[in-house]
Amino acid sequence: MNFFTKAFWLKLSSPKTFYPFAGKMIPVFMAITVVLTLVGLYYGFVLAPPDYQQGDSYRIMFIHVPAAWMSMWIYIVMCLFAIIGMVWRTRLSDMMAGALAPTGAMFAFLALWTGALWGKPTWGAYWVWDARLTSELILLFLFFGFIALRAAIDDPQRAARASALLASVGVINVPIIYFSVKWWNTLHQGSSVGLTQKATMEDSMLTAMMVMTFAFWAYTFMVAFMRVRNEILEREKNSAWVTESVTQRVSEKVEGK
Amino acid sequence: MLNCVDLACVRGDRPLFSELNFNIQPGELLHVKGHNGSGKTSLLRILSGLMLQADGEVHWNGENIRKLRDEFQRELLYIGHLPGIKGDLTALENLRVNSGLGGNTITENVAWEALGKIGLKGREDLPARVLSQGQQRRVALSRMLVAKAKLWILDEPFTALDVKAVAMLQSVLEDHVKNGGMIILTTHQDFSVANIEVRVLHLGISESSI
Amino acid sequence: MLNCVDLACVRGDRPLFSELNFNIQPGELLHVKGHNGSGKTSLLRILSGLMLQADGEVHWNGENIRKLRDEFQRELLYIGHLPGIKGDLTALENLRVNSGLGGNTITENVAWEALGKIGLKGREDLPARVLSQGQQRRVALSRMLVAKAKLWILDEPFTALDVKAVAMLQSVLEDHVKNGGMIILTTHQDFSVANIEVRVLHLGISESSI
Amino acid sequence: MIEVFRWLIWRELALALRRKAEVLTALLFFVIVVSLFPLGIGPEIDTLREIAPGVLWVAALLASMLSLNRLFADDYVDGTLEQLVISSQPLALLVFGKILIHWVLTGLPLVLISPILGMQLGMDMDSIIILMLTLLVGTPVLSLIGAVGAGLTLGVRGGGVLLSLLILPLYIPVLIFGAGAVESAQAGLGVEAHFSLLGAFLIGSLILAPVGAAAALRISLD
Amino acid sequence: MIEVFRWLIWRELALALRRKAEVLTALLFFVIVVSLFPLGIGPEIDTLREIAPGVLWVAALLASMLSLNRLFADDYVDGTLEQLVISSQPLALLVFGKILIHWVLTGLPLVLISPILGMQLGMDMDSIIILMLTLLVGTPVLSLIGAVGAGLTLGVRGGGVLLSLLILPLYIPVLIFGAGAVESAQAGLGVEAHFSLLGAFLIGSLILAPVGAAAALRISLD
Ligand code: HEM
Ligand SMILES: Nc1ncnc2c1ncn2[C@@H]1O[C@H](COP(=O)(O)OP(=O)(O)OP(=O)(O)O)[C@@H](O)[C@H]1O
Ligand SMILES: Nc1ncnc2c1ncn2[C@@H]1O[C@H](COP(=O)(O)OP(=O)(O)OP(=O)(O)O)[C@@H](O)[C@H]1O
Ligand SMILES: [Mg+2]
Ligand SMILES: [Mg+2]
Repeated sequence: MNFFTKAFWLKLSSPKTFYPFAGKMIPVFMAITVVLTLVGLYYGFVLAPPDYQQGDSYRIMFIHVPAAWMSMWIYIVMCLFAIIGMVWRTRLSDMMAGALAPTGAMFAFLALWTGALWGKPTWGAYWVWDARLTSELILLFLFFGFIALRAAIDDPQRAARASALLASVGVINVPIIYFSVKWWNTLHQGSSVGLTQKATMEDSMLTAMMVMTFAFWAYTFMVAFMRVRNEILEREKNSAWVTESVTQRVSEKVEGK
Repeated sequence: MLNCVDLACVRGDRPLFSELNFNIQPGELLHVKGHNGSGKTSLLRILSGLMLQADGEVHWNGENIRKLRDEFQRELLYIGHLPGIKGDLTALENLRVNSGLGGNTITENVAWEALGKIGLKGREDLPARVLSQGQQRRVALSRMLVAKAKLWILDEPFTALDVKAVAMLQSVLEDHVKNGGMIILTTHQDFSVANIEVRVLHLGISESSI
Repeated sequence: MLNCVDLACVRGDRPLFSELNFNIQPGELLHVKGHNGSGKTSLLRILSGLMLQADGEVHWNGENIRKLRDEFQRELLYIGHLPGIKGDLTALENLRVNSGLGGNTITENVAWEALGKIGLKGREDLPARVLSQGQQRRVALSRMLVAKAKLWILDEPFTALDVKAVAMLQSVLEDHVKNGGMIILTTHQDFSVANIEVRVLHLGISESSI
Repeated sequence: MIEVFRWLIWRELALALRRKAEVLTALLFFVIVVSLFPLGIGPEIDTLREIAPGVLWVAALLASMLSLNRLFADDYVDGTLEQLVISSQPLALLVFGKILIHWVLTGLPLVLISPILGMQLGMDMDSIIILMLTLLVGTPVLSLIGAVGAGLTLGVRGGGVLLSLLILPLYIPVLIFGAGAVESAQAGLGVEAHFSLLGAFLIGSLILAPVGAAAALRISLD
Repeated sequence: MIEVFRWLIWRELALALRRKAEVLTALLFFVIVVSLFPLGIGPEIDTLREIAPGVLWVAALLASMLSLNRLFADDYVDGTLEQLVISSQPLALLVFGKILIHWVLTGLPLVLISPILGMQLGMDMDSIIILMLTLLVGTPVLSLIGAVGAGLTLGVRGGGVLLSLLILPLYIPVLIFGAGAVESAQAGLGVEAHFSLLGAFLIGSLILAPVGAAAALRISLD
């Protein structure tokens, strides 16, 4: 397979080709997820030194920060897929958007939850109405709204267009989350990892966070592909190739017995 | 001139029609026929730009209606299944507002006359809510009497009308076509327009088993 | 036997009819005719006990229906302008619920068969919301195929139906009348029921000027 | 014929399950209203605790009022209400069935979720139990009274606001004794008097409301 | 053609005047919610004053959300929305007209009556002025954002609750900065930062919301 030709991508964007491709990729992503998670946790919980102020409680950061990053990224990626699906009417992009949403909601929830747990020892409260915390909470609600809207509309095309519109309204929230620490005087930490300036933390901490982030990415792709495959079967259940592949699999099973 | 190229429509997971090609010229009347559920309403909504087709294009004077939009819609009069009238406004107000929103402002006198002609004399000032089924339908249809649009798309215009009203409506259709207008309509009732040849488009013949 | 004595109806400040006397016996079909707004729907609603007449009485087997109430309503099947179906339920569920609420519980098989007969084969499991106009009407009318009631009151049953469905419906009407049922209906469309003499009641002749 | 009543119950449940979201409306509304207050008022737990009974009861009352708005509205528009009215069952019985299901699907969930919201607002365990009990007795009263109003305002211009005007005066006693009971409990005082009054409201409305609502429906359809 | 726009405005006003009660719904709801609180919470004026900004803003937000539910619903059911969509005017302009009239008839009255309610809850004159100003800038934002949600949830299963779920997240910032401004004023602090943010929300939603709502309507009618 040549990943760099246009023909490859065009072909891939049809559900019929994507279905087996995703099937092959899922085990790969699963392996990456497991390995990177183990490595990341080892770095984060064994190699990285305790913090001079916070002791060990800071280690929750290795989940919290990647989860928070992922929640924002997934929203953006989801929104892009949805818009592409609406403009070019490619069914697969819309299915990807739908498949990413639950994972995005999960990471947003994880960021909130770990943040709240972390807040108790450091700020003395699980929750404060600070700009970043509030905007992250709104992000979670936006994911919920996206999922609920899609579930409420029967017709897949209409659901796709409506939810794409909703996603593109809600995407305004992402820069607000990201820059909230700069724009407002908040309790929450500013960013210490950026593209322009040098990171202001220990290398091992940074490595652990990066590795965890990649692990989360791999996990996201894995579950998204799984959901898309189900969705393809559901939506194309009347098409010839699905009937074929299902009967094939059934007959394989029967023969296997 | 309205021109459909390879039109296809899918509702839910059910394909209703595909590769539909036809056109309609000034001075023509097209009667879309088909059994219940064959996709007549869907076709009419696609032609008027309310619904998105699954495939194909609709052209008005050679240009895609999705691109033209306002220019096309200025030439269009669509009256669908739904009455499109407000129960709280009087018959007169309904007619004037509907016409005005369609880009065709009419004076009170013109409206008054149209309502009289369509058989609502004495009912012009009642809120549409209290009118009978057929009278409400007449209020909706009275727009045709004052319309300036070239292309009329009418979804079962004769429902709930009594015999007199149907006859009156047929003569309105006739006038429009004679003046170089175009009409696309559906109806399950028999109808005839004097001196005009009615073109027929059959939908869903394949499913004639039901 | 249904018997109307000196019935009068006033809507708003407009008297629609008065001193209306007629009766209908088992095995008879009464076609209420009249122009739009002549009071057909109002009459049918009075007969089925939904609306209060301005004057006069309606008797069922010699007793006022307002006194009988439940006993009369057990014998009554009324299908009005409004479809009376739930868009969220499937066609099958709609039929069973409507029938059940009318006091006539039917099994799934019977319902399935009735829907097939009325031309909804393959649509039994779709939510009624997505059906076409005519298909929704068929779901509403399918109650007639399983009804046990003696007196049917039908307000424009043929609206939105295609030719096949109208024919099928007429044969259902015929069967009911032949089996000693009574039918009161309105419609602006021509219709004929084989081998049965249709009695006609004209409303609002006086106002034939419009 | 108990059959007809069973079909009605089946229908109401089926419709509710098809429109899960609609059922959740009341619940979600309740949760949202209660959660908006900390956002608007600020998070001091002492203030929150003090206003908690009032906030929770007002929210429950609003949630009930809003969901009642639609108790008969859909059936009216699509013509199924006509069919109910001319069914061979006493209309009051059918109306009672509708109210019952409505309460089970929208009132009861409020009762069940109220402890969590109470805890968020810093209430102690004992008051929370009293809160649940008052809601358990009080919300059916709200549904029953509201049904009469919903019947009367069917198809009337500006039905929504009229409904509020008609039923709020009748809701206020329930609110006062309901929230009052919880406040008494928070202050360590007795709550029997409150409960016996709420109970009396419940019995009274159980007897009168279905008949009243049925009569209201007949008038609305005329 | 400005004519079409004028007909729209005329129509909206005529309908509103025919259904005066409907217009009053939002106002009445606002007044009721705010007045229920002293009944539920008890009459201590200090507590009331403290929670006043939050209560008033939450009530305004709920009132706006509930009335938006019906912004396009009637037009959708009777088919006049179809006619608007295929009218020869840009749909976004017509939608803007509808939102405008909607705000004038339901949002503006809230702003005008808020001083009375503020006084009832024991607020001082300065904070009341700030309250009015925040509502004046904030309620149009609520109407604008809400219109997009109302368009998206048209004819969708469980529309009401879905609408809340979709637009409440977007309402929260308005609530926080609106109520926050009043609280700052009560505490004698500056309110400029709050106002500049509310102003930014207003401008942003003025530009984006009508277009978004128009797109939503097209999708809903498909
Ligand atoms: C529920 C509460 C919390 C939420 C919703 C939350 C949200 C977020 C988000 C969205 C980010 C990523 C943004 C970025 O990369 O700039 C982030 C990063 C971070 N958070 Fe939190 N947080 C919460 C609580 C906390 C607490 C209590 C602490 C520690 C005192 C904390 C420390 C951090 C740190 C150090 C980062 C990484 C910043 C960076 O290096 O870029 N967070 N949080
Ligand atoms: N979600 C869906 N799933 C399956 N079928 C659907 C769905 N939505 C619509 N349909 C079908 O699409 C068709 C719609 O047809 P349409 O309303 O265009 O018919 P029509 O020709 O106007 O019929 P009528 O004469 O009854 O007005 C119906 O057969 C309906 O059952
Ligand atoms: N409040 C009112 N004021 C004046 N006239 C009224 C009022 N309410 C109803 N009407 C009139 O009463 C009549 C109602 O007639 P009804 O609905 O029974 O007619 P119909 O014979 O069924 O007509 P259609 O054939 O159109 O269905 C209409 O003419 C209507 O204008
Ligand atoms: Mg049709
Ligand atoms: Mg009639």
